[in-house]
Amino acid sequence: MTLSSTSAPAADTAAEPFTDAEVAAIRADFPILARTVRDGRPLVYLDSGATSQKPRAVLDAERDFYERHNAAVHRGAHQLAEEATDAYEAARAAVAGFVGAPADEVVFTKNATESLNLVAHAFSSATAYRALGTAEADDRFVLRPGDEVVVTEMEHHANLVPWQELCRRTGATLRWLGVTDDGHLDLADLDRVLSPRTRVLATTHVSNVLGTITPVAELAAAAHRVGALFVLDACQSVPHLPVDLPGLGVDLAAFSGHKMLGPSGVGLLWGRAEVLDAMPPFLTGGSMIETVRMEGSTYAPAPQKFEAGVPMAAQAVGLHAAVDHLTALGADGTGMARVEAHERRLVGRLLDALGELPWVRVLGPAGTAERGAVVSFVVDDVHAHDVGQVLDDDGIAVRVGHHCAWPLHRRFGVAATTRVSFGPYNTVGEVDAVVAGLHRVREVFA
Amino acid sequence: MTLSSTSAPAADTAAEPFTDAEVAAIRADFPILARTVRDGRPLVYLDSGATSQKPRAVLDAERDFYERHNAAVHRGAHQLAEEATDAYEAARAAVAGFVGAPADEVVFTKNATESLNLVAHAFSSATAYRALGTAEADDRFVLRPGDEVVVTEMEHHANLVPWQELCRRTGATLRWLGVTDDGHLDLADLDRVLSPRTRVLATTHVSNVLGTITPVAELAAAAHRVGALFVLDACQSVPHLPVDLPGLGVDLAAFSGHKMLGPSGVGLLWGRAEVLDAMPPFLTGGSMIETVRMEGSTYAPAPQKFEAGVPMAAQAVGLHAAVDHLTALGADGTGMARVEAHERRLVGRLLDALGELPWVRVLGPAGTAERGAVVSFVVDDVHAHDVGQVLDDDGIAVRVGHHCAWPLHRRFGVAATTRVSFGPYNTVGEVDAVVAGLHRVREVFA
Amino acid sequence: MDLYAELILEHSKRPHGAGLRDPFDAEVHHVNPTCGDEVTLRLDLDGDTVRDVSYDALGCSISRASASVLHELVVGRSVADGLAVHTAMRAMLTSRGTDPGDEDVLGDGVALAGVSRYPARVKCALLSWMAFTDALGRASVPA
Amino acid sequence: MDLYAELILEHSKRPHGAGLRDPFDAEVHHVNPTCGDEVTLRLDLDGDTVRDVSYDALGCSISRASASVLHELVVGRSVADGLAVHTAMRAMLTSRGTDPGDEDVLGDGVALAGVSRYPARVKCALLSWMAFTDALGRASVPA
Ligand SMILES: Cc1ncc(COP(=O)(O)O)c(C=O)c1O
Ligand SMILES: Cc1ncc(COP(=O)(O)O)c(C=O)c1O
Ligand code: FES
Ligand code: FES
Repeated sequence: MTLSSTSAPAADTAAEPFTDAEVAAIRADFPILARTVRDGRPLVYLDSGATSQKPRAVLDAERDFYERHNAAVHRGAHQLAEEATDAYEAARAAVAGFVGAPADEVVFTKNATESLNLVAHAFSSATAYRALGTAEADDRFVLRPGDEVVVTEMEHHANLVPWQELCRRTGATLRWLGVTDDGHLDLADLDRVLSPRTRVLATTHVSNVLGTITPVAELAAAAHRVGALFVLDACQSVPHLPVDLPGLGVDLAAFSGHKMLGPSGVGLLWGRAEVLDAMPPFLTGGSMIETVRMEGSTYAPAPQKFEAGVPMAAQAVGLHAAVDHLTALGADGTGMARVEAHERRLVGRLLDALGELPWVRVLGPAGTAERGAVVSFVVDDVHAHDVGQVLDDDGIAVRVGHHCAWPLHRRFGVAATTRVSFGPYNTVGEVDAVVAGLHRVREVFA
Repeated sequence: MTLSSTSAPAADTAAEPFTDAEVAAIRADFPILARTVRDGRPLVYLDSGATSQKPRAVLDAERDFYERHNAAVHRGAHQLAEEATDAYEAARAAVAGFVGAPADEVVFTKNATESLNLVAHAFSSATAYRALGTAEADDRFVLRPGDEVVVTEMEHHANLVPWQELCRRTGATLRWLGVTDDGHLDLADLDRVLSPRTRVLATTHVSNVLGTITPVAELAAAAHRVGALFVLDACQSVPHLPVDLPGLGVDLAAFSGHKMLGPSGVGLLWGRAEVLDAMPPFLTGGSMIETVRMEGSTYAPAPQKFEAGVPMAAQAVGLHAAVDHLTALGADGTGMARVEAHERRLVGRLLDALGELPWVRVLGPAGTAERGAVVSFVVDDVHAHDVGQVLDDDGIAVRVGHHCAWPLHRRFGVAATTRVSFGPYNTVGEVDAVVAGLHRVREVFA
Repeated sequence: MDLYAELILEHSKRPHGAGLRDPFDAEVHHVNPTCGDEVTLRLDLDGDTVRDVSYDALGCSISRASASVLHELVVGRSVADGLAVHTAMRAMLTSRGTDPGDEDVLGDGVALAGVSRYPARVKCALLSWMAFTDALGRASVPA
Repeated sequence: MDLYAELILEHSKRPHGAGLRDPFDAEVHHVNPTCGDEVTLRLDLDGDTVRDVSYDALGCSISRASASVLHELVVGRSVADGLAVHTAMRAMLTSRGTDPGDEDVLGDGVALAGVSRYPARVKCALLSWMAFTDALGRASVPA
């Protein structure tokens, strides 16, 4: 099942959560889960929203690449260079396939943050080219005086600050959709905020704090109605739900390898071929060129146009293993549907347990159907960092703070929250451990 | 010995090339060197200028990080996050120490190409801030009409195209220093090209084609005399020579981890603290902020200001192991001096042998003292790709083409050259293998 | 869990000298970017003596306790003493568990020694101290 | 080394139809960005027949041989035949060693089959063919 409608995703009837035995088998593939922390306590890792852990298959793939095929990709004619290039391009095809896209619509970046900056810079570069007449620029990326850039109050800083900076570089105006008390985007704002001045609407697919799944198709349609491009931050959806990016109707989407069992240092930008073609390059240098003269250069077609310099080949190869691993978590390629079902079950159990604690306030939608794999909350009279510290003392790793979504926290009148986020390797017992830990928090700070 | 004067570096009397036994021991640390290519031929890897191979210690360090300490750095309070952050910052300190710099003057990027783009964008962002009044901008980075950006005809595309694009974004004019027939920068051009309009001079430390070591101190002084910043492309120096970046008198320098035994996906920007402070951020998002409001954001001090998003922590940790490995290649931290001596010996042997072949023309300086670890040449009447292919058939991996320095090739009237480049693990026997291979090239194409 | 020594919890629940008071010679506002917590701190000098430190600390138990300890340690003492205490506090907090702190200098502050083993929390304990030193600097600059 | 079959070396050393000739209906210039090599190719049509393909190929032995083979295979034949040969050539070259090529269609061109096992060289062999197809497209568009 892919998320391509505005309604909350119906539970995929075919996909079951993992059984205890299956989770145990999954966990056995992650070496770090066997370690202990803080004086011998087993690690309970509930911070996959920040970064996921890596299965042995990913580490093996990366190592095998270095030990047998390492060379600069797209830059050599010798055998190692051929093998490295093949491995890198096979990784591109695999990651593209994982999100339903053709290989040449996927660009490797270092992380989702770079992907989003790349897109924001396309607007300022095109605007400058046009103003100065220094290069061709596609109208869709050229900002005129009075033009507006729209984000939401729910965004991670990675999908907010680049747009603020775009406005600083161009004089465009930043506007934003609000968030309702129950943690949804305030769609009533759509008519108020979007206008023919809007050139781009950038929103998240799943909030990294509230867990909210946003109505992507509806947002994309609204953006397209006013002639704006639609950019999706898919960081918290692609690792946790089956996602068909082209099917969502969006123009561009960013996500990170390290959140989906892949290595650090590799991110992704997906864009419709025609949109990528219309965008100016961002990082420039080797491997992205067509011809170079001192007087000026021309560029290769996308995706190469956006991949300057020797790329993170080993990390791309590791990510290839990661998407294969995720896909294989369910029979017949249903891995992601099962991951979704499993994580939704954990979210449900946690929401139920927290609902019993009058001194805990959960942020975001009440139901699991409208939620991804994160749950954030505040404990009455106890600062999130103190909550996290006590949990950490029990070996439980959660994230505390503003989770790079400071405006959203301000919107809810809190400085910081405690966030529990799941991966395929988390267990029901780990949910219960958090709840027990919260009782301990109350004892310490009563 | 550090390269901080304009004269060719005197041979370090203390540093000896590696003995055969030492090279054998060094090679044993690199798993890939044991593999065979093309029907069982031992791999002769002479493409370290493109990317180096990785010793086991680097692969182990990366794997250990993932298996024991992996977490999002600078974003968590739990034990793994603490350990990951410590490992990441220790890597910064180690890499900084390797080039003689304080830790907080070193920024992690994905590759040198990103580092150089970051610097070029500092100029266009500051210029836009000033024009629009949207943020503070330091005068040194604000371009005015008529301002000039100066590079050289010897640059890798990574130190050329970003500056061309800067000019496209701002209307500044690109100018360049020429190259003499014997492969040196034409210093007579300095007076002709540099002027009070020059705002930045960007040159390479060692040419990735000619091998030429440029007179950095002299160039930096010339830039500073006209009030311009000086940016150094240190990609081909830091992996091959002892380099003290602050001592060179430059303002900013870029290099890549993957060329110095480190993992792919990690690059470096060094800048004098005061210069980094004056620069606007480039990639923006999480972890680089001070405060974020929908209305606008403020940023953390450097280096954090330049490191948006979850960073390539495992790769930084791998690079830490790489610089430790390089340093330990000589007693008492003289590793890099011995690497330099060793590679210079190999370059000398190759130059001598090629000098005997009337049908081979070497590009670049005649003497080894003015050269880094690369040698490029053309074989009469045989295209470089055909040369490379025949060598590859013998298991010898060299690079052929324009090596991302197309204007330089045009300057010498050739479309492509064959490049042999060395790492600490190369042997005298491998030099002889190339020479034998070239005779075979002649046979095939006679 | 030695981080939350009884004394720390005590200070964080009933902080000494909390609240903003008049008059003051300098007011500063500091933010801890990693968590978003903030402290507003006012300094009232009487010549070379710290007459009052008043503050509004929106933060975790460690940062609130540290502000309370700060108030206890510096009010009524000389500026030089205040700076010396800050130096000792910083040394203890950044020692990674190797400097237990001198009770003669740091008083109840030694209960914060456990913080030094949790690098992510060191900024919490230093937040009000940084603000204090900043305020001292500003107050001594003639306006 | 099967890449450099005798026939290939032969064609690369004494390329058929090399040089630029007048008259022509379309002239194109293609670059192989990985190596910087260039080909300028002119196409002279006589109705539906390829009267001449003339070219200036600055490149490696593979690209020069391929241009020579191109000349041999398409001159004097129909445009449709020319395109069919290109299709067969491309299929062989991108087959990674699985398609040896049909000698009836590709003539001497089958000697290029070895190229398909060296992915970095496939562009060399295709360079003049891409230029040829491009020129066909341009020549058939009324100016
Ligand atoms: C001189 C020089 N500059 C810049 C670069 C670019 O480095 P990277 O591709 O790692 O960004 C290279 C190597 O490719 C180089 O040799
Ligand atoms: C919703 C969301 N957007 C963007 C990001 C940024 O991703 P990265 O730090 O990998 O660039 C994250 C995670 O940090 C996220 O959760
Ligand atoms: S967590 Fe913010 S000051 Fe302690
Ligand atoms: S190497 Fe350039 S066309 Fe063959």
